[in-house]
Amino acid sequence: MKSFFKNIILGQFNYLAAVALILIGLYAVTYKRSFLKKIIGLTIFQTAIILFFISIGYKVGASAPVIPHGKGHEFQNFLFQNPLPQVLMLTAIVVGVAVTGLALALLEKIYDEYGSIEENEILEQLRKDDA
Amino acid sequence: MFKVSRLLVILLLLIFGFFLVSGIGELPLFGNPSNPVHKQAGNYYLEHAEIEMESPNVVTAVLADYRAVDTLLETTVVLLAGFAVMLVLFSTGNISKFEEVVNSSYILKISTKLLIPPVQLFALYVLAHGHHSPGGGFQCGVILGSSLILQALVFGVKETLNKYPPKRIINVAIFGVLIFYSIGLICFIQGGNFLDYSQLQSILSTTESHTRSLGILFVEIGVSLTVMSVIYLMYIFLITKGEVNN
Amino acid sequence: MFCVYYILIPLIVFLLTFVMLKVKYSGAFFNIVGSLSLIFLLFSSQFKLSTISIIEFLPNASLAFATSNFSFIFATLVAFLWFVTVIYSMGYLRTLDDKKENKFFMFFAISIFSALGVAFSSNLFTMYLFYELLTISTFPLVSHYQDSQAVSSGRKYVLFILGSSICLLLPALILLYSFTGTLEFDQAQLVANNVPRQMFLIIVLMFLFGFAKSALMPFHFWLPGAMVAPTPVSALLHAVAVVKVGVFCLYKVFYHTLGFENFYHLPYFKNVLIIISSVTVILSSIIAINQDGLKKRLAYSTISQLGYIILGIVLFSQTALLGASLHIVSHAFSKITLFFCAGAIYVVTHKKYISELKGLGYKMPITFSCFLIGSLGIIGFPFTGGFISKWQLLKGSLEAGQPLVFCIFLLGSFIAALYLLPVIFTAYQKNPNFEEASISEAPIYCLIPIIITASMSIMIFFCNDFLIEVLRVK
Amino acid sequence: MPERISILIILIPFIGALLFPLLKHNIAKYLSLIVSMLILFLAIFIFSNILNNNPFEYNLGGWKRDVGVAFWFNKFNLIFCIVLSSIYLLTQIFFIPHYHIIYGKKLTKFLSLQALFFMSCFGLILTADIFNLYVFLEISALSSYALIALGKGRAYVASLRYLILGSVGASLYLLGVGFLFAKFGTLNIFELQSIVQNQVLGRSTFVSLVLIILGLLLKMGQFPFYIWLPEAYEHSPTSVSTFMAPISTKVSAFLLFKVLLGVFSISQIKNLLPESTFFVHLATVSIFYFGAISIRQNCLKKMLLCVLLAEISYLTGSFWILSKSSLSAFSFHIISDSLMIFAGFVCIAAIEYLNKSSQFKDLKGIGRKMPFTTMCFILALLSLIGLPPMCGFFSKFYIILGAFKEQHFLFGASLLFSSLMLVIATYKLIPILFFEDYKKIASSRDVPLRMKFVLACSILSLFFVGIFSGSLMKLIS
Repeated sequence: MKSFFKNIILGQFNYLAAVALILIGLYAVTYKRSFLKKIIGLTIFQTAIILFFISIGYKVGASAPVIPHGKGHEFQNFLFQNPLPQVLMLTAIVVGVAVTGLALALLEKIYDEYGSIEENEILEQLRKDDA
Repeated sequence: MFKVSRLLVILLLLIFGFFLVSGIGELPLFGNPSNPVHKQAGNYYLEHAEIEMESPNVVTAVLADYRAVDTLLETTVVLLAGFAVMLVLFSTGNISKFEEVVNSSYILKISTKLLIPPVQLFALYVLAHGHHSPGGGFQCGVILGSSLILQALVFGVKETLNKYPPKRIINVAIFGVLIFYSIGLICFIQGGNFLDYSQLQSILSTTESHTRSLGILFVEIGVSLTVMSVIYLMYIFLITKGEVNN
Repeated sequence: MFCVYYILIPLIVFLLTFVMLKVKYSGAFFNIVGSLSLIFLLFSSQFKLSTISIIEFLPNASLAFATSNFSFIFATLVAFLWFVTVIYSMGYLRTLDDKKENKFFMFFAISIFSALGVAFSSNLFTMYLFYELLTISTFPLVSHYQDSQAVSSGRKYVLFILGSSICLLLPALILLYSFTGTLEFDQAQLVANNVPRQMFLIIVLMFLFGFAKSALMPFHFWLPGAMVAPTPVSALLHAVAVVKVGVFCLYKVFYHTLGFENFYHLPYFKNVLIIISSVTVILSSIIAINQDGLKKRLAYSTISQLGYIILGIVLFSQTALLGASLHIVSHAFSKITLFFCAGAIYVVTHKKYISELKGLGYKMPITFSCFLIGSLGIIGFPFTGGFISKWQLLKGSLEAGQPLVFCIFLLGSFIAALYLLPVIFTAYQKNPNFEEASISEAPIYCLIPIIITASMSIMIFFCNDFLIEVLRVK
Repeated sequence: MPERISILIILIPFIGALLFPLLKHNIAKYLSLIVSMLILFLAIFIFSNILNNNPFEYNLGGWKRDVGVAFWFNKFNLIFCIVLSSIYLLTQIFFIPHYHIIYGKKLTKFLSLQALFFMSCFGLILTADIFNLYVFLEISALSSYALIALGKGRAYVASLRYLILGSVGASLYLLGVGFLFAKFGTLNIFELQSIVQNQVLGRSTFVSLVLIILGLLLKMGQFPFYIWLPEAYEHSPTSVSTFMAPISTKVSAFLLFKVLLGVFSISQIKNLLPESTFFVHLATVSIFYFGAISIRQNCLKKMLLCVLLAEISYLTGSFWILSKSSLSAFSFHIISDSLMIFAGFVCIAAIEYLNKSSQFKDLKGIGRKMPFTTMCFILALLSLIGLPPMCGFFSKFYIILGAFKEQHFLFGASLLFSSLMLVIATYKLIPILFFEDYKKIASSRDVPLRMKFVLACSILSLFFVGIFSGSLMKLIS
């Protein structure tokens, strides 16, 4: 058991941090009533996944994947970080921005329409309209 | 979502967390260079990017050439967000209704006048040097967008709107994606697969690796235009609640 | 190749009537032409056997048609009665000046189409396709008058038949297919060796109750409800086409698919089946006795006669099976005569209840004499078709070693007499207030079919050897 | 040559989406019609090309698949693309003349969002790279949030809730991809399959499997996570829900099939996820639940949405039986169900076009007023119930067959129960449509010819898929 913890705590600390952030984000999305807090929770959740991906491609003691000019030939790959997760996460960041932008625009419209951004208040008003 | 007691939510999340941690235990150790993750594509990119594309910054190489489709789709996501925000906040009100008080002092105005051009110049530098140093289309677009927002903040939204009307800016965004798309289309017409920059060699008449790096540059220009205009648009629409569409 | 032509004719009639929906009397005209050509085609084919497979849906479960002796007999029966009913309904609808006549004939043709489709289907899959199509195409006819009564009886009709076919027939079909891998008819050997014992019992019960059109007792409620439809519909469909299709499918499934030899080592199960169908025979005839509505009484008598046919099938003996198929033919003719007479009475006097028929016999002698012939046919009186089929059924029950069933058959005929003959007696009682009323005989269009079908039910008695020879199952 | 052309199926809607906002309204309208026509012919051309030679791969940017992104064109993908493009064309034909009434100045943006939605659906079906799949997933999600938000007041709340749940689903999927990527290093489905084949799969692969399943179930709207679906498709404008409802859930169901069975083999999934029958029981419960609800609805659209939710559980149920026959039943059901739900929604759109509301109480005597439309709607409902000549029957037949072969009798029974409930629900409808104050309505004023053409096409497609289901199944399995 001890080796399991040593391996987990010391070796995979980044992943643990990512999991912690995921839990916080999901807690906010599921439990918090105000839509704004849900959107913030969503962004936390997405940043946690970005942390997770980046720590996958991390090499200890390696520098950024920019190969100095003309040195392409004598090259050792352990000197440079793995570029692939970073590219993927660039996409995920941009997608996160787009979704949050739309969510805020929707939130503004809902606020104009219902005067509140608390989910339960809005649902009450919807139920009243239905009746 | 639904009225569920806080304890139950925490309990569920803890179970989910424990489930994730048990998965992490099996993952290859963090940070050691011989992880399976690096063997497949990672090392190939590091070895070949500089040779094939003359772009030391491997991330830009992968971003704009190896996995160019992801970036193209990403820029469409940005464009889509711009469309969506315009559609959602679309209201046929007129700008006069939007009252706004601009009390930035004289010193502030002059200093921003001096500050904005170098910011935009730096953005272009970031774009041009995307190959050699960390940078590229997205970063340049964000810096350009922030310079526009700075102007709106300091000089007031109404004045910025006359200089950069949203009608024009959305066309700029579409034009950005069009650049990216048309480069891919030209490669397609030249006979290669979509987004295969080596086909541009006959047009640009330079070595194959140089054509690829030029291809990356054009693509980065398209991306930065779109990102700049969509960030600016989002800011404007969120501030004026859409009363700007006349 | 020919079996497809037989099926296509009603379809063409349906399409033509659909196209010419606005033209007055076009529906009747096309139906007559269609039925005549169908009868001519069937007689000219001299029972030449032919099969054709059109579309392959599943490995050996395809849309395929095949002709067999029994399907020929059934098809000619339906075609002939279709022709007769069209003439009758021209008279019936014209006197009631029904405006939706063309729509009526359109759905009439499509139901005949699906009935023939079932008759000529060469595997269980095609039979199920047309069985469902028949339900859908007869529903508009049942709710023809679109009043509140039509709604409630339509609901019963759809829920019982469609519900039972979806919840019982479809799973039985799929279970059979998952075990034996084929839906062809003669797969008794396959069923014997790879369907486990208790699954076989479940499948048999599902099939028995799945064909709700055969109006077995717990699933019979839709038939009295369907009497709300105009009489030609209840005459042809709910006395002949629809219910006989249900029994025809039972015959095909029990004899060809499941095969009689699989039941020999299940004596108790055979008794259960016999009990179920004999309960239907006796109970429904008892109910029929105290039904005052004439059509309701005839409906319950149909249920009990169908119980006869099912009983014949469930006895698992060759002669009983022969008796059952003969009974299908003879019952069709006599029951359709009764319904025609009921319709004629309704057309002339707008009376539906037997108690109101007092003294009508003198005014409508032909109708009631044919009614007498028909009811004798149902009872199984000598010189009528019913006698032949009942004779074979009795012989079959003795052959199968079931003396109790023998008594049930006789009891059933006796009760049939109890609920049919009083109608004649009430008709010929003296009734003063009918004397001067200007009630004349039924219109000519209704009379001719009544006479034809009554004479046919007698004619069967005299030339039954042809029928027996064709229907004797090899 | 034809292999190279096949990428156009993504490029044409893409260029359309970019050009529409730059054009005037009525030019953009008819251009989008031409675009949808082009895609349909292209899909049929590629499909006929694939028929006679084997499926092929398209490497984008000329890079091999372990380095770059690759698309995969095989028979079933193309059949699904043909169904999607025909739905795209039919919605265009149906709604074009009165787009400007509904959307006014927002029209060109709506057209490009619609084109992007269909482009992302084609991308989702064709891509063979699991991260690229995530990007397409986000595009289809973002465009559906925006399209739903086009509706009136309540649509914003529905769109926001859909946004939150959809993004959580997509991020869970991305986390699952992260685990796979960390363990095996590559992002291409076929590369992953070659690596995973001869490896003992540990706990992290199990975690990634569960995460991907959770994410896609959320996007599919399967039983526990379906809260967003009824509101989203009910309050969005009819012209949006007509093309989005049949497609978006089916595409995410197809993704489940593609990712899971592309990477792992059936036996690997079985021993990785022993309690996979849990999903079948979950599907059974949800089918019983939605079957019971569909009776109590008092609006056509709500009834059809209950049927849609039940049909999704058919998909999960028949997928998780994980046997050869039930998987081919799964793929056939995707095709037939998207056509059936589309036919249903088109009929409702036609009814609402003239009758302004699809509540039961406002539908009195519609049978006389709009005979053709009601007849098509009844036929669509009959196909959903499972009447033989139409495709609903065959898809139910194959699913129940697959279920009975694997002794999942309760799942088969639930399917029959739900069609029985639909019979009752339909029968509740027939007196209202045909019998009540039928006499009072003098003349029949039906939808214009163009809508009739679309209705006829959608119903004929049901018959067509039904009759040729045999050959379709041979193509699929």
